[in-house]
Amino acid sequence: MQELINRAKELLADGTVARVLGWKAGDLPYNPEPAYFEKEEDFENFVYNGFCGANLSKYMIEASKLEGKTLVCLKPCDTYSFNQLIKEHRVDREKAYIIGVGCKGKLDIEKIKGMGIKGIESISGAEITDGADTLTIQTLYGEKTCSYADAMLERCHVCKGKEHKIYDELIGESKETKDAERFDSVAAIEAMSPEEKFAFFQKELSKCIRCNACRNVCPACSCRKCVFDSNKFDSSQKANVDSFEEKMFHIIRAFHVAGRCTDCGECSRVCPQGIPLHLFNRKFIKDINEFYGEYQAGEDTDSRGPLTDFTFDDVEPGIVAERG
Amino acid sequence: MSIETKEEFRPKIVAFCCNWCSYAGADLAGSSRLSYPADVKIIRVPCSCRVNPMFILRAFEKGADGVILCGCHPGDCHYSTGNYYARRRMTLLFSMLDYIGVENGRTRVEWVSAAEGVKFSTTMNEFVEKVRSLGKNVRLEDLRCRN
Amino acid sequence: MSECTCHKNYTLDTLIPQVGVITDIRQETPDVKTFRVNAPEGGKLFEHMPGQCAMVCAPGISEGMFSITSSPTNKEFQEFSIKKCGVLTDYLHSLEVGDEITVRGPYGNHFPVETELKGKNLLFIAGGIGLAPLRSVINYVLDNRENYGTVDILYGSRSADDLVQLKEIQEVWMKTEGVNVYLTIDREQEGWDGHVGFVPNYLKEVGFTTDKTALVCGPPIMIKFVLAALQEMGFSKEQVYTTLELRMKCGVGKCGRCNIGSKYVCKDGPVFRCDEIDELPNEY
Amino acid sequence: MYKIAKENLAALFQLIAGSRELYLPVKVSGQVNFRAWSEDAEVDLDTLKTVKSPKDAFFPQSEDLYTCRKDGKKLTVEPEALKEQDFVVFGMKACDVKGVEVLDKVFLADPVDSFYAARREHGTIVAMACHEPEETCFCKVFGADCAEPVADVAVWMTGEELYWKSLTEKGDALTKSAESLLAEADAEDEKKVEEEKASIRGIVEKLPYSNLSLEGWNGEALNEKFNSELWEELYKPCLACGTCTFVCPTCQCYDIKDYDTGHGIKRYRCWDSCMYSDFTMMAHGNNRTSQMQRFRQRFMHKLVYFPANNDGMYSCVGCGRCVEKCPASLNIVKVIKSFQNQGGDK
Repeated sequence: MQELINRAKELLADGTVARVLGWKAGDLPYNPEPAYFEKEEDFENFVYNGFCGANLSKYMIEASKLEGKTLVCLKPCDTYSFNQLIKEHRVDREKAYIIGVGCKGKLDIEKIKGMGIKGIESISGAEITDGADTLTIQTLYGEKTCSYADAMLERCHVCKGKEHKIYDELIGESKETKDAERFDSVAAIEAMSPEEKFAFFQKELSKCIRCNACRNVCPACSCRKCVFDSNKFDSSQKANVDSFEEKMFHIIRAFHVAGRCTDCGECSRVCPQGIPLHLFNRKFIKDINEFYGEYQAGEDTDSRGPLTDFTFDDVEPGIVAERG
Repeated sequence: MSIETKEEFRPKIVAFCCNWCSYAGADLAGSSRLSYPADVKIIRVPCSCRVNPMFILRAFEKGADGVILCGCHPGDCHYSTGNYYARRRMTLLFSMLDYIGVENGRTRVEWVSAAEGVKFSTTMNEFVEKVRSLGKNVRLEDLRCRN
Repeated sequence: MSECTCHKNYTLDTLIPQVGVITDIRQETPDVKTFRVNAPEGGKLFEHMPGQCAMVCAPGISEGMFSITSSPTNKEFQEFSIKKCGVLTDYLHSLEVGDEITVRGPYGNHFPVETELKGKNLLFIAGGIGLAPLRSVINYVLDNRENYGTVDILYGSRSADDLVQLKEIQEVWMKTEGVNVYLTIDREQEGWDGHVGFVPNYLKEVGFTTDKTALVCGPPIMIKFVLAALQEMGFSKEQVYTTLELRMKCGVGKCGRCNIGSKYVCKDGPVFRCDEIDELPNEY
Repeated sequence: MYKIAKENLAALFQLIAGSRELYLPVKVSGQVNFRAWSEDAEVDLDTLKTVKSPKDAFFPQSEDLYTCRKDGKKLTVEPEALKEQDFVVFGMKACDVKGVEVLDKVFLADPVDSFYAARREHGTIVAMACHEPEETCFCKVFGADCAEPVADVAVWMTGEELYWKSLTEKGDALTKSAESLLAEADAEDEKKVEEEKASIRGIVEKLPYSNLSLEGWNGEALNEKFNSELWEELYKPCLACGTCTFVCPTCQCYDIKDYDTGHGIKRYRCWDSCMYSDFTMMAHGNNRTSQMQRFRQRFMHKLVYFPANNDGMYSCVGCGRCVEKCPASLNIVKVIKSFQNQGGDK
């Protein structure tokens, strides 16, 4: 982290960048917030640890409108989003100085709390440089430990790899965290009967409070005016008035980002109700891969997205029924 | 509340038909006196590609039991490529609906040209029959719209 | 189970509207119509005070807050002057006599006609459709003429065709003793022999004395310049009232939209004295 | 005071649900929220905070107000019936109960919201002391005592027992209906409850936010706070989602909308969020166009405007839900602290 801070200060001092977009330590051990650093003394609170899960690519949409270059710290998975945003002309590559930061998996405080660990006072072992595989947590109710891997976000278990797809320089080591297959969870649902599928999603979506956190955090959801905010037609139903509305919202949202979603996992990370929203996006990705060939959004900045493309001999929609 | 079961279930079907082929196909079916169930409500669209996934979900929400999209045969699109895009979109959408547990017989895409009045009528008959066998749509309906 | 007593305390929620029937429609200008509304069984829907608003709703279309333009002294009906400028107003303009709409209200405070304004000389300054809320006050004042001092009305609009309530202005207000009416339009027009020029400028040209209380309503840009002109002429902020009725939503001070500083426009307003507006955070 | 063994709680819930609707914390797919009791519901009284606050019980996220039908030119308005069935909300915490007090100030103020008032009239609140407060809690700062909640009935869960103390007439009525399962508590039990209270208060003292100072937030210095440069910095990470407002026990802003069912127009009211870009979209346009303004509005309203209108009562109860759930780790505590630090610098 010190290396990152030093380099950032250097680039700020020599005028290469006008500001640094990173994370500022919060008032609890696990809540750093995305923040801009413009002066040397601001860096006192700069932090980069296991709880810095936020994908800063989304903030670059706004930062691209600012005067001067912004130094942005991107984790390997965030660089996919950045590439995709370049492709969609939502960020300006010239306005960004990308430092690819190392990653050894990001932590999910909900998982830690889910283990019954509460009254957290301090957490050690979350630093990137820590070699340890265990988190030691001091709580009001005694010291607790848990393995780093158990506290990781779902997305880190199915990591796309620790290679940065776009960067100006790299700082920090990464550690492979993948220990599960990305599409297994989707396949498990596909294997269910229609009744089971319906019951599963009904239960999950019944928790939705329509807070729009999933949409607003999503780097692919960068429309100036979302269709769900438009009062020109029937779609602006903010409330979870009826079970239908949530289904509508999540299916359409996933559809709108289909072929553009890099599977960065932010939607699932931020959902206050812990809905596994990635299951929608990943289903589309899986289908796209199966029907139209392997495609990873954000891999590059110039390929054609699968939904803005076609071939003469694409599969017919009837395949859904035929597949059973 | 008990539901009257004596009366035969008549599914409500929404058919989105492309203006250039399928709508003319429906017309031909009509003028050739080929019959298809009156439960099919046709909505004319400029191209199959005009159909937004939201249209399909809204149709289900407001009480449709099945939704079918008819367009020009691939290669025959009035706007040259519209239906190719529609094909991809609908494939993915139908797959998603299947994934969340909506019976896959409730959705269908069929390519019907202006000359295929017979195909239009047989397709509709088949589809209505299929949806009838599946019963009322309850998984994608909005309870507020119930009478 | 305990016996329910809640219905004894309050019978009808303020959010539940009444049905109103349109009994007359007057085309005032090319894009303004005045709708007369009665209860279906005849008579007025409710009593109101000048400056208050009501929520007019076309079910399934939208609803909007409109100031009641008729005077409370009118015992037979209420009127709304509505300019065609959006989804709801387009729809309302398509309605005919006999059609029904829903109305809830009245909401908000009113011009202090029974307190601060009593005995005062009044200066009404209106622009375009901004005459709607002031008309209610003007007619109230004219019907209780003995309670007020002089009455001056300065009214301007884009063109002669856009003057709302022209018939009433010419046939009633202009003919009432002690009432001076000043009309102006923005640009020269054939057949118009009156004053031409913007309201704030005309205001300065006439040069009213500062022994009056001003009531201002019109488009935001006009209000801005009128306030500046009034200050220039020596009026203090305590002497000027205006209304912010476009910034209301639920009407009952609960939904939170109209909250500016510690005020709720729909409950503490829409009528504010200018010095009160000055105290609000700059967010209106 | 009464007591009941924990293992008999299921029977107690069944008994209560026999005569009234019962809402309590239920776990569904890993998340605990207040839901209606049913025999197969997974009741979870151990999780300290439900994701959503229980304000739903009195002010539902969405509720129908009336249906408007059109027959030719004739319109008819059929208002929804007001709540007539008694119900019980079991397991609210001291902060949640205080949240309802805040809502009362809004909805019971003139003009009374009859939908809300009817629910308040028919609802009985059973509040539970917080056995193990967490680091995100700061109810003490806003004057709630999580060791001794004040509601219709207060309950403490310690060891193998749940202790039950009725505090109001409504509470007495509920106690009476559950009498068959409740045993009279003795002096020994009273002592245990006192011990539990002391233990809770001891933990509260150790919580990181418990000594947060509200100095300077008293409904005054409104323009000074409003014009502070700090907002420009504070709002930056805000994503403009509505999470904080929807999990909050005191946020009460709502929207009123129409829904065309095909056989009548349903008018419903649903929660809205001041964080949403179109929140202040009204006839004259939008008077809060930047996220900074919207962000500022939320905190100014809770900490300045609301106290100014309600004899100093804050519209925050320190439940800490926003601290836990904000996707960008922003929260009211950070706002309060920032203003304090700034004050110290001067």
